[in-house]
Amino acid sequence: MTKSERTDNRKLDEIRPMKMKIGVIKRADGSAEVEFGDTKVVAAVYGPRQIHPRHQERPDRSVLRCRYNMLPFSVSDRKRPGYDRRSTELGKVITESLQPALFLEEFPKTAIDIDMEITQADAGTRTTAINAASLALAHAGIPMRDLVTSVAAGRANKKLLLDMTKEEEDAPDAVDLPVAMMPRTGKITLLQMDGIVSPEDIEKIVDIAEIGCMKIYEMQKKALLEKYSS
Amino acid sequence: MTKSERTDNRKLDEIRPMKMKIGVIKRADGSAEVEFGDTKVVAAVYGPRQIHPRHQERPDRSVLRCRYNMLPFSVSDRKRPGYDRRSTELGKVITESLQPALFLEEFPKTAIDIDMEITQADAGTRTTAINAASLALAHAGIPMRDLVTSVAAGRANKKLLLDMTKEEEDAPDAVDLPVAMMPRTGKITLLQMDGIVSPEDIEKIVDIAEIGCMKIYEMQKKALLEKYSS
Amino acid sequence: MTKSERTDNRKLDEIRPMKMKIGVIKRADGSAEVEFGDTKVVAAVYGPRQIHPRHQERPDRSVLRCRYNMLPFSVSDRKRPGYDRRSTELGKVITESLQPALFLEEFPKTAIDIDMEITQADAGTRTTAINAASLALAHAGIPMRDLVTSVAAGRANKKLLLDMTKEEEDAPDAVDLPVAMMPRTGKITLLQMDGIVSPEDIEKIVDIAEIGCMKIYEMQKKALLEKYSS
Amino acid sequence: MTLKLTKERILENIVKGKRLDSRKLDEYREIRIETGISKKAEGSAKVTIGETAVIAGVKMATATPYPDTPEEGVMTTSAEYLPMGAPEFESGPPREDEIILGRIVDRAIRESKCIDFEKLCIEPKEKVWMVFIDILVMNHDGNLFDACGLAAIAALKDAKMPVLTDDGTVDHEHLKGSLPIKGTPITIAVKCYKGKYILDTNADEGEAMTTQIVVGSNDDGTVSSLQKCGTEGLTKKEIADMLKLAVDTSKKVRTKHFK
Amino acid sequence: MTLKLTKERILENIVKGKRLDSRKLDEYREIRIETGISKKAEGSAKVTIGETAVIAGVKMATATPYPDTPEEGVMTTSAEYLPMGAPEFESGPPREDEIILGRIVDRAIRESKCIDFEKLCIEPKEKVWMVFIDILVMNHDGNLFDACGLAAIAALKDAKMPVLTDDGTVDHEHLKGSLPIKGTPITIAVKCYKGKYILDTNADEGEAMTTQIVVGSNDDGTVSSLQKCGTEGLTKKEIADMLKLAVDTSKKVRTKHFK
Amino acid sequence: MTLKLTKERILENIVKGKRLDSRKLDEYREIRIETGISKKAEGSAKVTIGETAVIAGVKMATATPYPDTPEEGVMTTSAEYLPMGAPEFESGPPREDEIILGRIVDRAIRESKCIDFEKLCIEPKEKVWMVFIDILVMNHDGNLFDACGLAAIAALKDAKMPVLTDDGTVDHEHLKGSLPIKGTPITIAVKCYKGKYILDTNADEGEAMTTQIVVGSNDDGTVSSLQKCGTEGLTKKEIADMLKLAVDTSKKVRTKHFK
Repeated sequence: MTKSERTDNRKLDEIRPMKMKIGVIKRADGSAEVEFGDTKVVAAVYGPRQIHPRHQERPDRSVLRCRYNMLPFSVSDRKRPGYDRRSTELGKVITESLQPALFLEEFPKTAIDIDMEITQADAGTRTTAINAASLALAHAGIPMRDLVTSVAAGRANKKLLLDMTKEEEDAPDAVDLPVAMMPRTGKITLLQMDGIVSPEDIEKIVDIAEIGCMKIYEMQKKALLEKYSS
Repeated sequence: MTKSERTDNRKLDEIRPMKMKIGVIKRADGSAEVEFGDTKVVAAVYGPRQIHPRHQERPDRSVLRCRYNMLPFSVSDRKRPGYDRRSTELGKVITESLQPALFLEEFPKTAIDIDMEITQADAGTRTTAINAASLALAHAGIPMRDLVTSVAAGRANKKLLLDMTKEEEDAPDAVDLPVAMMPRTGKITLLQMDGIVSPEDIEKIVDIAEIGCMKIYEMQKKALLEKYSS
Repeated sequence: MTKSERTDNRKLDEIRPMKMKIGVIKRADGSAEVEFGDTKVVAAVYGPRQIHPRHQERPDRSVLRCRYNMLPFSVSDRKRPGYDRRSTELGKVITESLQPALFLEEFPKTAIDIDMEITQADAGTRTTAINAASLALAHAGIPMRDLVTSVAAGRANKKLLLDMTKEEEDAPDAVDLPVAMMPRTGKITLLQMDGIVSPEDIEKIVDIAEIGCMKIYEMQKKALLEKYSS
Repeated sequence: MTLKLTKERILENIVKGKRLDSRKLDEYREIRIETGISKKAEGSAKVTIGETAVIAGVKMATATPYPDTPEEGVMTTSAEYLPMGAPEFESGPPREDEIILGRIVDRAIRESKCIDFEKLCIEPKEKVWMVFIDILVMNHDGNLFDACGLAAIAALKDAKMPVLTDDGTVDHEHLKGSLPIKGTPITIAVKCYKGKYILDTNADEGEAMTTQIVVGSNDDGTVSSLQKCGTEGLTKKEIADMLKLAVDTSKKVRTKHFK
Repeated sequence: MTLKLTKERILENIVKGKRLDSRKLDEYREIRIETGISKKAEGSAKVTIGETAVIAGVKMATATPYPDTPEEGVMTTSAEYLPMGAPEFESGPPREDEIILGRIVDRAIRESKCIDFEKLCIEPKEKVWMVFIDILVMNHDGNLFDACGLAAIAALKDAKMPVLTDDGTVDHEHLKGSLPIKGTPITIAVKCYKGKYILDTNADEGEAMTTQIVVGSNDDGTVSSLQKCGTEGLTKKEIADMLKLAVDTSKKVRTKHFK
Repeated sequence: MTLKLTKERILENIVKGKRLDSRKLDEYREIRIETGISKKAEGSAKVTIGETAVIAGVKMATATPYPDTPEEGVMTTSAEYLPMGAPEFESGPPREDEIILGRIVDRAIRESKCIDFEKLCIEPKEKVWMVFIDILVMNHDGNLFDACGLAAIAALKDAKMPVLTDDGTVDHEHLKGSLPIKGTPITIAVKCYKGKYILDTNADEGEAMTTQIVVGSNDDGTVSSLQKCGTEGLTKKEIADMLKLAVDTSKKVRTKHFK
């Protein structure tokens, strides 16, 4: 792919700058902060630990519980604190995108809790939250089949693009397709989409997202390596 | 009584058309749908069964729990989902109108749950809900002293009437008096009233409601018979 | 101190008229009503008793739980029933002002519940609530190191004052400083303040509040004496 | 909660026409009504029946009228059990019993038409007075329906109108003139046990016997609200008898306590 | 909840291409769609798929438009499990599953652009029509995504516009003209287990296999919403296959049930 | 929760004037203040004191003024424990501790009059600016009062005004000019145990010793908010000493961190 007229001068298959910091929350068992363009997410993991309320306990596995929360000042118009339907949905969707990478059956009767706080919200909060959570899980020493890596691809102004900006998301023909995957097996664990598109184009957009995931995967591995070699 | 100038041409002691259908909710232990004029109610029974939350358990009897709920689109102006004071009150009032017919002491430590959903609301939702719930209890095979049968009578434009329409309820002298009874013993288990009236007229209105209850009672028995003979 | 131009003609160190009545709520283990100018509070104590919900139970002590609640009609603009942040804060602050006087460790695994209802709100609802609660605790026969006694002092129109009126609280230089203490030891158990003032003046205002507390303390003891000698 | 033995003794006595506190079946404990008990309310009242104590306060505010009654004021009534009222009362969202209590008292006032809602119109379609009646149970020793009904009407009759200032705010400090109240609806609960009719049950009796009708009736002997409560059915004769007893009792209460 | 043994038997059979009720993997139970089932709603529908039964109703009201779409109407969709729908359903605040169900159906309708929101503008910036779609699960025997999606679009296509009266209130009694609906988006859930693709899972099957994609697609074969659910990952090939199966199935359903 | 043994060791040491981390009783851990940490906020700050970390953000919106201050802007402050902040923090409605924390910081800012509310008036009686200060505890290792107070004032001083567009909406993208903030109120908590005064307690120390005064004081040495917390009483002398210590400390913190 070649250089495009994207609003921020990125190439079609280029992601925004990404920074990763591991171990940012001292009391948590694992934590990470990921900046992705103007999106910023802190994720922290507690667990495996005793589960409250007790009726959520499962005899044969650990229960993974993810909270996705936007801080009141992370968006232009202040967001009232507290849950809404969107955060409930995203908590669930993120749980299901991380769960395939975990060995939950090895920690029966426990909970693994992940708190993801969006401190600055631009495009891609859910995918950035997944990337941060994945690093936090690794930092907590929780065994994983693979890191989970996430980014969105889509279409805007008739072009298929990796990692769309907010402006591109507002294009009349915009399609936004966030993906999460376990790069080693290529298994896709998150797939959502809004916008009208042919099934063939969906396949192409998933391919583009995969390219992005592979890049982020390398950065995740590097960040972990640096953390443990320092 | 003779033919009247009622808005819908019914006689003073004539009820709106009523349809009964038993066994409409497959997963429930018992269920029934009753249509009464433009009012439509589905009732379903689960139980006797283990009770949640456990602190509601009674060592010496079953706990009858009735939910009365209007669906959002059952009324002209959409009703917001969720409980309000009216539905709480009606849940309680219906519970007390059905309870005298049941042998709750025979099922200690259990719950009998009745869910009544108003899918279309015209006059008489509470009485129709009781008629449907009574059929659903019978269908669930829960032993009963008698069916509970319910209808309202009242006064409009100086006439005493059975089963008033919404228009008649808006008359300046309107009195609405819903009644439920166990026809075999004549015991009245629901009695509510709004509107200014003399004690003597209340007695007359109850007599009229009783006439209506006896008719509905026959229809209830017939519906059950047909269900079990088919 | 001398006679002032206070709105209600009181002297600078004079409190509003105060009435105390003990034993006003029959079912409670102890109760009292205190009127202080136009402020009226009823306090009632239940306990030590079994604690609900059970997870609040402490193995080594009783848990003191105070509810501060303004009745809807106790203020000019009707207050919506239910808790708000202010009542939660005051419940906590009052709990901490009474706790030092109690021997909670002598009643492990129990609760001592105090309900304070403001039936008429003028200046000084929290201090009046503490005075009433203190009497109710004594009336309930709960052992105490000392009565807790409470009043506010402050500054208005450049004068340091005991027990400010609502009008004085609105002065441009107003400082309001509610205090509670155990008079026998002089230990201060409540201290809050709003308004700009020097640390030196705070000390002077606390001294004035202490004068007020000593007067109220005598009235509390007298009220208890009369209750038990009658 | 009442011990099972107490309950049995209460019921055995009722059948013989007796009560544990030696009252007759239709005999009330002393009723006291005191008004003006909260200076901040537009109107207020404290009612005690024996050891049962409730207070009610009336507050007014401006509101938008309902579309179908654009020239009428509005009213809302709530009843709440204060935690001090009984060991089992707890702070929290309203319980089923409180909701029923509030709604029955609300209907007794509303359906009697004792509030002249047309006089509470400020500007048709735009602005009317809203009347809040808040009733609180301070000490529960039974018969809350009667006590709360009395407190509500006593507070209404005690209430003065606040003043609407030029800029549309409500001045609660300078009240003038009474609320437009005509008539005195009285709520009376009559319990029934094995054909006996009992008035003014105390807390233990109230737990032993739940079946009752609650009747709101007016100065002219008409009834404007009626509700059966409790776990047993009633015959038509019983209902007629209880209705008459309620209306007769309401007359006595009205004469004695509201002149 | 499904017994562990049932679950194992279901999965063993699926691997062999079989189902306990002897359907083929891509075979539906009978689908029935009935519209106009509630006279009070602007539009309504009942959908049954086998023993699964859901109803949906459309109501309209006036609202203020969003600042960024001042000339467009608005829509909101909710899905609720009625307590009657299954022994484990309970009354209370919406559960996670209900929220997901509602949001997926909402997106399938919204993103397909089947509602012409510009025609729902009454006065730009000031007043637009708000479309409420309420979906209720009355009997849960699996495949709620398909059933709720069908009920939503069927109710929308059944809906008539209420009349706005001169004084700005909504007259729900005199409906006239249809809602501006173009196209028929259909939501299809495809489950995947060990490389097998399964349509229309019943309640037991649905508990045994959670991994699926839910696809909303349109008359012209385009896809407008897509969501993977469940606890396992999927390969790109599986996703492509399932997508195709969903779009093909939606065509059949559309042809058969919406002419 | 702190083990009983840890608690005893902490207290034994305090009596001897020592701390387990070998700080002096009035010695702070390192304080760091970073502003501008969230681009979407009008102003923001992150404060760490040792391992305690909190962030605060300021957002502005338009609102109607209170009737009694028709020409003044309004402010609201809230503090929340994020679940990540400590193992025992949970998602849910605000706990008592969070409410107290928010209210004490709110009062320290409000009573100091550091926000010039008159400059936040847009149109008297009709429209004013509302300042939201949201404070979040990200990692809890004690001394939340100091940390949250610092974060709040640092975020306020960092904040820029959004622009009010011609059609009355708020443009958060183009900020211009600072918020009208005069002065730097600082909140300092001083704990007391057996006559010893301790500053900047960490999480374990904070659980071992609860009795404290929290003091908000200003550039000129005046105090504008004061609250005693905890389960023990304090003598007048102790209060005077602690007050002095708090004011002196606030001066040092102000000089060092706000120039």
